[in-house]
Amino acid sequence: MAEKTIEIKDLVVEYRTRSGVVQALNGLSLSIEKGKTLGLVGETGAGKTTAGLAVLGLIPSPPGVIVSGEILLNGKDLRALTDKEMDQIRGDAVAMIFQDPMTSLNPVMTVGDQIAEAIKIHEGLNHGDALKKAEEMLEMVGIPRERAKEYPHQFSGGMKQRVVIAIALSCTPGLLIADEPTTALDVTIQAQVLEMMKGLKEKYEMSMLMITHDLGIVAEICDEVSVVYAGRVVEHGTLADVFDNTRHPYTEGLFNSLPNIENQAEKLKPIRGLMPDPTDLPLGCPFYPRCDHAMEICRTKKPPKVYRNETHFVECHLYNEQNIGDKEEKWR
Amino acid sequence: GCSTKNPAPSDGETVGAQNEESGGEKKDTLTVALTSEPPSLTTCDHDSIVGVYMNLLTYNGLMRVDHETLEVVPDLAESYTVENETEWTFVLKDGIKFHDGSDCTAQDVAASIEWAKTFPGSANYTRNIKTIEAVDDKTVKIVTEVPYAGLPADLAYHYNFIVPEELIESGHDFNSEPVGTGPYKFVSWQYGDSLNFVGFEEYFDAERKASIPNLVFKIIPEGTSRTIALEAGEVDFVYDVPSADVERLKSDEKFEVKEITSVENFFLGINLEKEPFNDVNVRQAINYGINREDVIAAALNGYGASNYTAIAMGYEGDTDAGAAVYDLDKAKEYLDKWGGDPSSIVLPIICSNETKVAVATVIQSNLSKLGIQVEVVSTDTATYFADWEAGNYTGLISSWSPSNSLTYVQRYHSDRALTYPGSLKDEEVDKMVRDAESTIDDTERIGKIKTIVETVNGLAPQISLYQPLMFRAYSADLGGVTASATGYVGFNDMYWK
Amino acid sequence: MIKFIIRRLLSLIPVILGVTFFVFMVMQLAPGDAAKLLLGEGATQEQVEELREEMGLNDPVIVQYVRYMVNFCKGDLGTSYATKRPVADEVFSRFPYTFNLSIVAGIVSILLAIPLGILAAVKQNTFFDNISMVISLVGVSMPIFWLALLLVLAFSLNLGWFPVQGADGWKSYVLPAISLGFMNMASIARTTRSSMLETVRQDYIRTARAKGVPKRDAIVKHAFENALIPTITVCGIQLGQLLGGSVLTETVFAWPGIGRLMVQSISSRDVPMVLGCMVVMTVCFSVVNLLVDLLYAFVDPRIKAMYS
Amino acid sequence: MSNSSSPLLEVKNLKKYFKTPKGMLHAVDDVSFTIDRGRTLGVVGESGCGKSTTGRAILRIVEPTEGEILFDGEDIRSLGKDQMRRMRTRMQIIFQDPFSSLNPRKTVSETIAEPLKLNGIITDKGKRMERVAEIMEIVGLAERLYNAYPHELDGGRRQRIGIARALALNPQFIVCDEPVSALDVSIQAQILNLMDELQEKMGLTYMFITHDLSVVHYFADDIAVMYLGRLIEKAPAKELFRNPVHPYTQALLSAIPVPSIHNQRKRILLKGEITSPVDPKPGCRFASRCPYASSRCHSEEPQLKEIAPGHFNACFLNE
Amino acid sequence: MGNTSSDLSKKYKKVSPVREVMSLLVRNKAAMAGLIFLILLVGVSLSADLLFDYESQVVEQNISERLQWPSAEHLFGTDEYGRDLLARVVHGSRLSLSVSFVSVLASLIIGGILGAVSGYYGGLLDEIIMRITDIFLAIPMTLLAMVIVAALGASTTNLIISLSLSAVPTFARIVRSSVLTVREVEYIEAAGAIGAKDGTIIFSHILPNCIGPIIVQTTLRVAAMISNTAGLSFLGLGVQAPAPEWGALLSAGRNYIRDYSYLTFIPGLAIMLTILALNLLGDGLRDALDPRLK
Ligand SMILES: Nc1ncnc2c1ncn2[C@@H]1O[C@H](COP(=O)(O)OP(=O)(O)OP(=O)(O)O)[C@@H](O)[C@H]1O
Ligand SMILES: Nc1ncnc2c1ncn2[C@@H]1O[C@H](COP(=O)(O)OP(=O)(O)OP(=O)(O)O)[C@@H](O)[C@H]1O
Ligand SMILES: [Mg+2]
Ligand SMILES: [Mg+2]
Repeated sequence: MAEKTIEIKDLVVEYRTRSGVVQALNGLSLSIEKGKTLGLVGETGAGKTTAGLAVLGLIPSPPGVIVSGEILLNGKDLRALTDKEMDQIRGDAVAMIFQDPMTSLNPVMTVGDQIAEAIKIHEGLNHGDALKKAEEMLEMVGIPRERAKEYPHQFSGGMKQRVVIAIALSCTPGLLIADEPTTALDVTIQAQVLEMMKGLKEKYEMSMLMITHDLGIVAEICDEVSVVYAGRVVEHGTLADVFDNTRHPYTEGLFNSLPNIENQAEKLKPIRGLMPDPTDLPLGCPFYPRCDHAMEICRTKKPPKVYRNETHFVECHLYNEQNIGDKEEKWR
Repeated sequence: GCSTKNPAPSDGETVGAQNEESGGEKKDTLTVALTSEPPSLTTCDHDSIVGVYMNLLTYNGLMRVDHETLEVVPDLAESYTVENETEWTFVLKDGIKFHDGSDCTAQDVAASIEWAKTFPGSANYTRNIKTIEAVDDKTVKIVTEVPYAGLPADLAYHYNFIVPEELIESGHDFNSEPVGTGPYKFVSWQYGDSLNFVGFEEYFDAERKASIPNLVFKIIPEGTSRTIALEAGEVDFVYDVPSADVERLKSDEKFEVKEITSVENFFLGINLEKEPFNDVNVRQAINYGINREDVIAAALNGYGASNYTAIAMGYEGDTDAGAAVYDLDKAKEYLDKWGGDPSSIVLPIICSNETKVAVATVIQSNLSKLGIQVEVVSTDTATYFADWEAGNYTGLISSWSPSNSLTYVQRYHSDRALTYPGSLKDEEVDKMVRDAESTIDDTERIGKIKTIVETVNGLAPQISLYQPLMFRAYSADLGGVTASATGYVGFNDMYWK
Repeated sequence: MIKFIIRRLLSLIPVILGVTFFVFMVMQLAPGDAAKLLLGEGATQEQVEELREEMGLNDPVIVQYVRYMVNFCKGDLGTSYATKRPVADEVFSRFPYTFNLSIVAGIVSILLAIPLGILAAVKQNTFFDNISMVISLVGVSMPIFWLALLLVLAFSLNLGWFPVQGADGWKSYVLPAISLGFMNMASIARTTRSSMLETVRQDYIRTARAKGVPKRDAIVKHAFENALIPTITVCGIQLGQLLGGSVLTETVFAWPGIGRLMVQSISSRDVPMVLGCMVVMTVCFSVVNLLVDLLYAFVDPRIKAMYS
Repeated sequence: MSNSSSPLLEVKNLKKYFKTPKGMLHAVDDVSFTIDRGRTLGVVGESGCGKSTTGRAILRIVEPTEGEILFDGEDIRSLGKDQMRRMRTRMQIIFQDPFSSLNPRKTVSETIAEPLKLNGIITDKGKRMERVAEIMEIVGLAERLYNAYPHELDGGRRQRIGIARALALNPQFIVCDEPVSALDVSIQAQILNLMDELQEKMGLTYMFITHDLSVVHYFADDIAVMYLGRLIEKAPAKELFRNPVHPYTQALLSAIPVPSIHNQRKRILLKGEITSPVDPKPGCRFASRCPYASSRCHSEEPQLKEIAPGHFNACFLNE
Repeated sequence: MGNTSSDLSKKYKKVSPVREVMSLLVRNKAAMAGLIFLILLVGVSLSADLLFDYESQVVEQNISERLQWPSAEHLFGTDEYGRDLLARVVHGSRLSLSVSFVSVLASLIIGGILGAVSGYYGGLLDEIIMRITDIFLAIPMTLLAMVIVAALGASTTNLIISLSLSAVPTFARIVRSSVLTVREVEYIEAAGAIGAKDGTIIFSHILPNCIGPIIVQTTLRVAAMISNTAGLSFLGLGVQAPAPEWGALLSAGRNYIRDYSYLTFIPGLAIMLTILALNLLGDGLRDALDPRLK
């Protein structure tokens, strides 16, 4: 088996708020092999960001609490590390890009300084050298180095996101967590940024956790996909597994909800209803209230993992080892 | 802590406990807490007690009031004679020098009083002077309009203090630099903060020459702060001690507290033009209905002497014959005599400071027993005076401390109606006042004044309330503190023990 | 930037015009005749009338105002009714005292309040946080003159550390500055705390943490400057309060400043003096606000960009 | 009522400029198009290109700077305030953000009832309530949400309220300003279906603003592409997707990520981003990013021309 | 978010926003303490007449009992006129609260209308209103109040007038800026699109949504007013004697601060606690009304 950059096992995270305990992650597991990209797909509130923050040890606390689970970075348990040791890891071994480029940069600090900061911390360079390196990073993400002296407000959204990416990449992390890095951008800009990320990832041989709700982006840059629903991975596999051999009704529903440029005629087939209240999850399968195939057992019992092949599994009562391979492959 | 030799001690080091002199060296500075900033140092340009304090330091008049006896005695004048009923001759003392080194002559005197006449504010004290001329260097002749006994007292008033003729002519600004003949020379004035004076070496009256060379006045408007400043040793002399602090200061042996019954008479002034206060019965009802003891207890912490008469007690000619006393039954009788409904009487009283408010509050409480309704209206000084002058008031609390009894009864004369509440439009009284004014002979005049007081006592044009006890609190090391019932303080008489 | 400053300074002109006009008009409502006040009691009606004519008091108010402003532009603020000295002299001789006191109080309160607020925010919900916020609340709640009196009793009288009154030497600044600045300190500390709490929730703090900046540095380097922006606003407002509060403090401490001059002038209906004091206070306050705005530009490049 | 074969909406040379400290912002610059009855015009373009402003200008929520807007043959811009208010019962708008487009202090029913009340359509309170319940049912809002506040609801439901509010007046024409872009895909599909149904049932005409090409592709009959305040290409949806002519449209289409691992398209990557619409330079506004730009493009403004029936394009390349 | 059965029970019943804010407020101990204190205070001040007779216990002097330290008979002691301090403080609460509430209310209404109009219509009107408020804001509030009281003469009414006037610009500013924020929000456009008139938009859509910062500011302003009134009383420009306004009590007691410290301490504490309570409540409301914390 290939070396795993990150491995999350049965992670349970709760936000203990005034209005109840939000069960953000309910035994989420995932792993990424070195150099690979995993797409984490799911609706709003599924717990995608929480998973990313958990790896960095940045879940806001209070109210966030990691209840149980393991987070192994290159085999090392991150949860056992002290604050200081985590500081060493953040930005160096693991870096994260956040969703909103507009608010992710400190408005009163030049972008050069913001990039240089990470370099100074992790590579021990002095300010001048760090700044020089920061300028190089800027150029690498396609921004003229002169603009290092400017402030974030002088940059457009796409450029800001590039700066955020430059920060994340400045210390060549082994794992890059990208939390919806292009959602806030226009399509043409999104294409530019994605293209750039793809190139950089290859250049640095990084592993990447791509958090997104856009299956199009997943198709474009991921190697594997995990579909998250209510804090659990309900289906996981390689792109081919998930896109062509969709098993879970939820994943199916996601695909059917998408207006597809290629074949227009069909009417959209949306998933009924809404995500369940995260403070009050159903007993059994969390997707059961919205599922067209719901059975009695779904209401009461959590579905087990059922593997279709080595890489592909679903958590759904519809399937067992016997019937899971039955469905035909279909082309999308 | 120690004193400064520097004549202008405002340089920044005079903080801390100065009065803890440990033997040897004598202090050469006296620091006095002043209640407010003098409006002006020009003699004829103000009528404020603080201003008068300052003027008394740097100036002299021909006459002065003796602090202890309250008699008017010659000051710059060696003596004076009354040639006939309207002609007075004053002869100056020898060796009087102004602060600028020049001699003070009869010409200066004449010029000063002529100058004073040009100031409208001084009218009450100069209008009886018809002419004034210097007969020679030492002699001044004054002619009055009518026989006028009040002249010496008027000349003792600060309006008529003497300044150099030369400077008057050159348009000198006496406000920013007073030049006179007084025991102290003006040094500096830090607006809002302090005034500094230094003893005048060539003062003409050797006996009354300043003994403490440096005199500093600190302006401290808050009563409590003044007391604390005294206790903390930042000032040596406080002339207006809040009554609440008196007991404590008295029991502290570091301080002396001098207690003087003032001739300043506090009274409830009533607008006699207004219904129903134009009726003597109503006024008398009020007069009998106010318990002066209560007023004194509440407003003065008991430090005062009640007064039911029409004049400040303590002057020659005062009498309580025919005066009211606190007597509710009598008050009700008067109300009955008047015949109206007491509850229809509304008496707003305007007050310009806290003490007056306190007084009015007691009156309010007292008169409510008669069914008379009192409203206490506190205003700032300017509004107070403006309303007063405009006759735009019904009642007000005011006080007055003229230098002699004649001046006091003059206020009942009807031509002072504008200025004083309580001016009676009573021909009888007018005639009596004019008669007394023109009686030069002291004894005779005082007899006449007594009659006036007796008459007015029964008319209650103004309702006297009390004469406060005044407290001067000062460092126990300070000697020579005189207690004048007029309220004046002779700083030049003081010395460090 | 220069252009901005000039524009702001120019915009002071209508403000000063407005303030003087308003105060001028309001003071007209006040009872009391300036001429009579000037002449004192005993003046005859003719004398009063003559002076009114001479002073132009018989002209329509607007004419009087215009005349005032014309002289004002020549640097002549008129003559005090009470002291008969030129208002400008008096006001400017007093102004430094108030200015110094306000500056000392302002600076001290800011220097104390900001670290206090930050510490409280960083140690949110700890004992330190609670106690410093209680102190701040007390500061906001305590009437200034009461605090001043208590301070005097405690530190001047009982301990003898500081003078009771007056304005000589640094020691005399201590108590007035505390009593004047306490309230400001409290408000500033509270604002700093809440804006700190606000900023540490921002995304860019998370970004900073994600690149490995330790918590403390993230707060000091990233949150602080951003949190400063609302704090600056409050400091600006508080300086206005300082000027207002100086009226009370100066009275208790016999401070020869402009606040007390104003109280005095108001009660003696000294209109030119009141106007003079108001103008000086207003200009001072406006200049402070201008500085505050410039400070914004200094702290926040976005605002700087707007000005240039 | 004019003849039903004429277009419902006709926009001619619409301009909307905003005065800003930096200069005149040309948000919408000389845009003309028509929408036929019962059809949907999709308007696409990048952020800031003036899509919303166009929609708002048509309803006169912002006052157009210049141009003519004929609604059902009537010149809207000549209407007075009251006439315009009456006209608004026939044209409505649905906003992008289901959070900010609902008054948080009004309950669901209040929000939906308000247009009925304000326009005096149903004055009787009881009847109005009944009608509100009816509309709620139409848009798929459960009756129990009658007195719920928006913040208690999720985005999908909120968007339904927005739709209900617009429908309450029985309008003929609705400007839909990115009504689904804030929603999750599954919810987005629910709403799109709903809007589709409503169009069929009520014969509505839509102007559908979005930046998501796959959505318009699914939803619109005609598509107009905007760039920096200008309309650069307009064609029937199928035609546009099959045969995009303008270089920008081509790039835009190629940039859409396709949720499929088989037919990934060849990307045309554009350089840079949309520039500032403040005092734009003469010439084609896309020229600075256009891979085919010639010197002519930098000096002369290409005009919208019909290159095939119903297919309009503003580019010199295809002339 | 969830569709629990409790939603059904709410059918046709509106949850009032007040209830909602209260439910959030209840969790904030400090704010609740403040609120309870204020409720008690308002209760006491409303029942002041039942507790103590104004004429005989608040105004009527009893010189023989002056300056008595707190005792069983006089819980707060007596003042220099022998009046029961408790009675005066209780009646004073009514005066102090009503002066500050009324002036805040007045300035809120005037400032609110000015601010709303100015923010909503913008343009020249806005410019004019804002320039005028600039002028007033350039004068420190205490001074402004001082000048006005001095000019109009010291009385309760004039005090209220001057306090309100001095706070109008602040409120105009606050309301304007909230209106500007809210104005840009799409539901305002939506209201226009469904044919709402300006008045409806301002009063039914904009103002209710600005209410949060306004309420917070109002509580904090009331606190500032109490403190301002006390300051004016200290300068002799406050409420007229014998009305027992707290600032006046505190200011009158200052002469006795050395020997009868309760005379300042009690009214001082009353002022302080009230301001404190208002601040706590204001802070709590700020949190409760903050949509981010919902
Ligand atoms: N700081 C927090 N306090 C309380 N609840 C939180 C907090 N952060 C997240 N949650 C809740 O945890 C759940 C998971 O949130 P998370 O942000 O991980 O979702 P997500 O999948 O990233 O959603 P999105 O696509 O909207 O970004 C949600 O129900 C969310 O409301
Ligand atoms: N009220 C306004 N004042 C000034 N400029 C405005 C105003 N409204 C819009 N603009 C500007 O007009 C241009 C077009 O804006 P518009 O909102 O129409 O764009 P859009 O295409 O809808 O963008 P988005 O996809 O971001 O909604 C933008 O540059 C915008 O900043
Ligand atoms: Mg997320
Ligand atoms: Mg838009």
